[in-house]
Amino acid sequence: MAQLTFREAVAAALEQEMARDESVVLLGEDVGSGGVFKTTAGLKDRFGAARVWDTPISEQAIAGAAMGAAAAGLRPVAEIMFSDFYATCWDQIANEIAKACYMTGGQLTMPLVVRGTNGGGLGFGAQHSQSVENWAMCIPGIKIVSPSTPDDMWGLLAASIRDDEPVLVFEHKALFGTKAERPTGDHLVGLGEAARRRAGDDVTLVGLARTVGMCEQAADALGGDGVTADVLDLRCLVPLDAAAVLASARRTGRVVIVEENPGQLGWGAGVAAILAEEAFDDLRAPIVRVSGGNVPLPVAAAMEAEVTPSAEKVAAAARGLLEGRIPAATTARA
Amino acid sequence: MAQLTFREAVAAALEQEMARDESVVLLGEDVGSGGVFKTTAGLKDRFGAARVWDTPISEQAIAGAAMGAAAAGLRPVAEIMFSDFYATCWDQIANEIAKACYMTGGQLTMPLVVRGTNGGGLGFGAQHSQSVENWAMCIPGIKIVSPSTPDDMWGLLAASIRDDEPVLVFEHKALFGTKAERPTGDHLVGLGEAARRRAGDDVTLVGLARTVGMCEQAADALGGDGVTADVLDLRCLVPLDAAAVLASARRTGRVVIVEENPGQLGWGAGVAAILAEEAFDDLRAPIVRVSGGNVPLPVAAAMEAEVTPSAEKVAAAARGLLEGRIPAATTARA
Amino acid sequence: MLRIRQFETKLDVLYRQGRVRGPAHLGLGQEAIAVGVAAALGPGDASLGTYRGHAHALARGASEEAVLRELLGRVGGVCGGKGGSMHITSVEHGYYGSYAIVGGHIPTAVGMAWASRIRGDGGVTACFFGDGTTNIGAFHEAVNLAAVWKLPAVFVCENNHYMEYTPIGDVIPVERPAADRAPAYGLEPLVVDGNDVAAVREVARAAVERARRGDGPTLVEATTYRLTGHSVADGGAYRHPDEVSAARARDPLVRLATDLARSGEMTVDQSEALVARVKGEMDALAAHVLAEPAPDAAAAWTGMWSDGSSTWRN
Amino acid sequence: MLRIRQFETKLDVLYRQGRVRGPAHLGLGQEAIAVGVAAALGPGDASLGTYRGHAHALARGASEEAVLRELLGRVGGVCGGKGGSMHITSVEHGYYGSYAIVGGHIPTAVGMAWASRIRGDGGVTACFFGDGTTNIGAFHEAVNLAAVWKLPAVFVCENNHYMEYTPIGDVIPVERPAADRAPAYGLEPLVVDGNDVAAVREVARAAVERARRGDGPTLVEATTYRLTGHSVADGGAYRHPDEVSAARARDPLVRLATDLARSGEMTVDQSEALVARVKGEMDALAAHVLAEPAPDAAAAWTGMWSDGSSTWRN
Ligand SMILES: Cc1ncc(C[n+]2csc(CCOP(=O)(O)OP(=O)(O)O)c2C)c(N)n1
Ligand SMILES: Cc1ncc(C[n+]2csc(CCOP(=O)(O)OP(=O)(O)O)c2C)c(N)n1
Ligand SMILES: [Mg+2]
Ligand SMILES: [Mg+2]
Repeated sequence: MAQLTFREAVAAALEQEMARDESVVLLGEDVGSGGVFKTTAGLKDRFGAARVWDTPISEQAIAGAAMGAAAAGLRPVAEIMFSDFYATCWDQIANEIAKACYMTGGQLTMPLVVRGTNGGGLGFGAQHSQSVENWAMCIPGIKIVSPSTPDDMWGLLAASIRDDEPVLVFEHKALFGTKAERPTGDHLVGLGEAARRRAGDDVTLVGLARTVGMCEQAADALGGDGVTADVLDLRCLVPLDAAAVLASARRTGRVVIVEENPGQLGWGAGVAAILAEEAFDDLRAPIVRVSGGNVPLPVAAAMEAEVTPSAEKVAAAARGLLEGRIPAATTARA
Repeated sequence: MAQLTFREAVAAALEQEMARDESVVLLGEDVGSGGVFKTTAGLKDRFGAARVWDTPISEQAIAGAAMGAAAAGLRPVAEIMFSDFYATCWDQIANEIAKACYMTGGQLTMPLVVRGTNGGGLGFGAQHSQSVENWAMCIPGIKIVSPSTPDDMWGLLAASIRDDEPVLVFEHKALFGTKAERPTGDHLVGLGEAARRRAGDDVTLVGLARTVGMCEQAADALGGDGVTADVLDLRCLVPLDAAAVLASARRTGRVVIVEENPGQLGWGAGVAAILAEEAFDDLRAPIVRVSGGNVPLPVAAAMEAEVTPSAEKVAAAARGLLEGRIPAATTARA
Repeated sequence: MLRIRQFETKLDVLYRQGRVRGPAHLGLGQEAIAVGVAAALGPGDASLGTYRGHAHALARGASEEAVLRELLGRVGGVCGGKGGSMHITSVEHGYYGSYAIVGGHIPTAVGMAWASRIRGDGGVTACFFGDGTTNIGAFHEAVNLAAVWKLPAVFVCENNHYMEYTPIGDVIPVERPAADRAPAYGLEPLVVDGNDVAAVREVARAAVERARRGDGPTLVEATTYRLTGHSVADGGAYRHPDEVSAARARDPLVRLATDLARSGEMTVDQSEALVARVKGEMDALAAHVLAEPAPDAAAAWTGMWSDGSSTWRN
Repeated sequence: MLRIRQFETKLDVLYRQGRVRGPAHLGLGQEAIAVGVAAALGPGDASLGTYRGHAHALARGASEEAVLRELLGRVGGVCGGKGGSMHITSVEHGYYGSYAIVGGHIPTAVGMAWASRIRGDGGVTACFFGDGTTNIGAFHEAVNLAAVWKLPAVFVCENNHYMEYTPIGDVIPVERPAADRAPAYGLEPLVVDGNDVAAVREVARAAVERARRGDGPTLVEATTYRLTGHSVADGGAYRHPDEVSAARARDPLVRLATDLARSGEMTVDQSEALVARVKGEMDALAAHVLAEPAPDAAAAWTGMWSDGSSTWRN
């Protein structure tokens, strides 16, 4: 079977959609030469300079150009090299793109994608390692996609490009090397549907992007104890498949949410708040989060690991819940 | 008794601290002439142009200049006219200021304040009405102050200036006209302590800035039903007085959190997640949030009110909890 | 130009009567720029403006009634009551919106011009902004990108000499906020009297032609003066009365009326009658709109997405 | 200059051995700029650099050992293991940090210069950045503000002709990334051969003096070339070999050695011996540091606040 990496999945999705729809155009720093992460490799060769645009280092202009092109009816895909840099064009994303359709009474629409690499684990430090899905979730009017597998990376990115709304797609740096079977033919995964990665009855583990793998490993470890875990991969935060999380939580009565962004206000808090309001009567134990630490990210390996979720931390939190004791401080608390 | 408006409290705090410590300097657009909201009125006259600096429209330079001056040991207070505009300098705030102390191993410190007007209710529209405390809470390394009374506006802003860490101070536009007795002499309110605005046993209402008044009104309305509500004004999100919220929640068993920022991922979710993890066993009912709607803010009066928390919505949510039914959809759900 | 003047003059009155919610920024005295540039644009061209954008919308042909409904919070507003004064938009007339964050819309305008270049549709995008806006990073990035990519864009700096209450000279290190920055983007410095509608039109035509030819963007600095405060809430007391009266003497409408009288195209009596007639029309329009109901509050929950819905979760 | 060269050459080897975590950006070939400017700064002056900042830290006197400990993830790193290559900082030597977001540090540098002006302490702040950085908004806002306020700042653009893999000419609409933008801020265009350490020092001295006198900022464009890839992970294959070998011929260290030989200050043999000695010192330093333990993982929970703590709630 042909294999495909997460990295190649990005290019595959872009290629598929560019071939399908000539209104899809790319822009970003060094995208023409394939980009720093090689996620746009080969696209300029195949589609030419009129479809793949190298930009200056001007994130506000990049995001804004995507906005304008979308307003004009194209389907631009803007690359912002690291999602940390969304901060340099947050006005365009949060104040302009997210609000344009609403505040013009529907006169403008924003069929665009902004892609950025996200997350830690590689020692890139405080300004190049953040998981910033939480920033995006603070802003109504943008969809949020954060895939965990090569297959989803392809299918969800393709669907994001076809979507008529602005979508932020997070590409986790630490997943680029992961491999899976290569989908055949056109590939598409609809937005807003969580995926069940493991089926179980005793505890629900909710993950996103890199933390899904941690949940799966934790589920496997718990399996050794005779405990079965339901592992949900949210895949999108907006639209959020709250129904899937609620249904699983009602069934298992116990939930561990695993988020890489800081627990101080991470997407996991948003999910926990929904559960605490809507599934309260069916919960048998506190809702626990294993979160990124509430500090900037350090570079030294052991320090970075210390403030990052892991399969071990997830398994420990789940065991605590199952044993009926409030688990020892999770990273979210510190 | 001399009265003081919330607006005057800002100037009073600035004046007090500037008089006390000559390393306190102000910068921002039109701050010299008192600013668009008249919150810096009189300061340039009193302290001169070497302490009060009018800037070009350059939010990145304003926030960055504050950072550099703080690194050099001054105590700059930067005004960003509307907190919505934090987006235009989010890189300076979230990636530089918040991380400088940590990532340099403590070599740099950031004793600075960034002030901005926040919140809706005045028909300022989608780009001038947001409550963005949630943006800030996503970022470890900055303190977050959002006062609800003139007295606190003064005391907390003064304490923020004396604080050795970077503090974002939110000044709610709709509160500028509110009045209270003028504190006498030097005034200071320590960061990180919630204030109990009403004492009660049946339900806990948690508010911040403008929503505190809503909670108080709701408590008064509930009082008519013979129900007593504990009203907590968080005043700060970082440092968060989680202990006060937990203690009250454990006592009443019922919590309504009232946040103006969008419920999709508001600070209320952060508080709810803490309660759901740490006070679960003592809760008698779901944790309910009354939140800003998950849409950009519209201008027309009735529409803006529709997507904004209110005393009536808070009272209705609390009644729902007390009657043992899950309350009808709160704004957070929509 | 006269209609715009009378529209905004009426709006000022309505604001003082407490009929307008939120801020409103008038462009009284600056109308010749909006009108002159609009005259150079074709139906396939786009324009974008700021919170001071009523004139820009109306000059492109936006419905006075739909705009006024928006401003007065009545049903049928051009943005459905969601935008208000600072976000007036009329895409059907090529006006792609008013934006309230200084400089935030310039990159968007560049994106529209980029789309025209990609499609080869011959469209040109004009973008208006103030003198104070030339200090913000988004301006720099946007104009620079348009220059690097040689996009069909016309950037129009309305230099009214004030950034809110601050004289522009206090916050720029050069004489001319836009023209002195043009060479940084490989562009020619270009200044036009923004109170002379014919001159603006000529400069704009040349810029639009250049853009359409594929020769890239132009940055125009149009000098003018706002006759009122920064917003309707501002009396403008920080300006010397002499400065204001000198500016009144250069009022673009006075100038046009004088020119027309001189050339014999319209006598002073005729123009006075015209003013009175348009004023009457604006009074009637306002009365009509004020009698209309407010939009339905529940509409606030619609229209975040392009299909009209706003749900974010199931 | 030689020490910096050998330090980074050794670092390159260590990276290839898998000893360096995360990215590292070498400035091989660009050292004369860091060294020349540092020579013009006094102990009360500040400087700030980028992710390509090892040279800038070392040129100010930062401890080679403390920097190497940081780079190799050993205890006693100059940033306690929290910063890494892209955030090397040594405040005790006046080096206020390396910043990894393009342009993000220029406003900070302006703030430091502003503090000097407020205090009247005579301090000057130098800020380094690349050619590609002149396209970002933060550059524009920061240099502009420094010019408006006449701050004691020296902005040094290290024009190595590449923005990552893209030749700078492809992404600017002017010839010279910094010099051609200087007039937009009322500043003189100023270009210096950044591979000539003496020339850089002279230009920097003049700029520092001007700043100290209260005559405001200077924007210097120092032309150079990076002899390696953008980061240690990049082979730089997008550059023509002829271009690289031409640049090697202009290597600032070669040039300095030649000049010293020519003036009789140091023979070729002497300089070769010196290179060998310093190389040996770097090898020894690396061996010493590599034998040290990693910092304690729990230290990750400290130091977010200035008192050393990191708590955000009770
Ligand atoms: C990023 C940002 N900063 C500040 C403001 C507040 N503000 C609104 S208008 C204005 C002055 C703009 O001056 P100028 O560009 O000259 O335009 P004018 O109002 O004169 O038309 C300011 C500072 C804003 N809307 N956006
Ligand atoms: C805001 C931002 N955008 C993009 C990047 C990724 N990036 C790192 S270095 C670099 C090129 C910078 O080029 P230049 O300014 O010429 O400096 P040089 O690397 O040549 O020293 C880019 C695009 C970044 N770090 N920050
Ligand atoms: Mg102006
Ligand atoms: Mg470069």
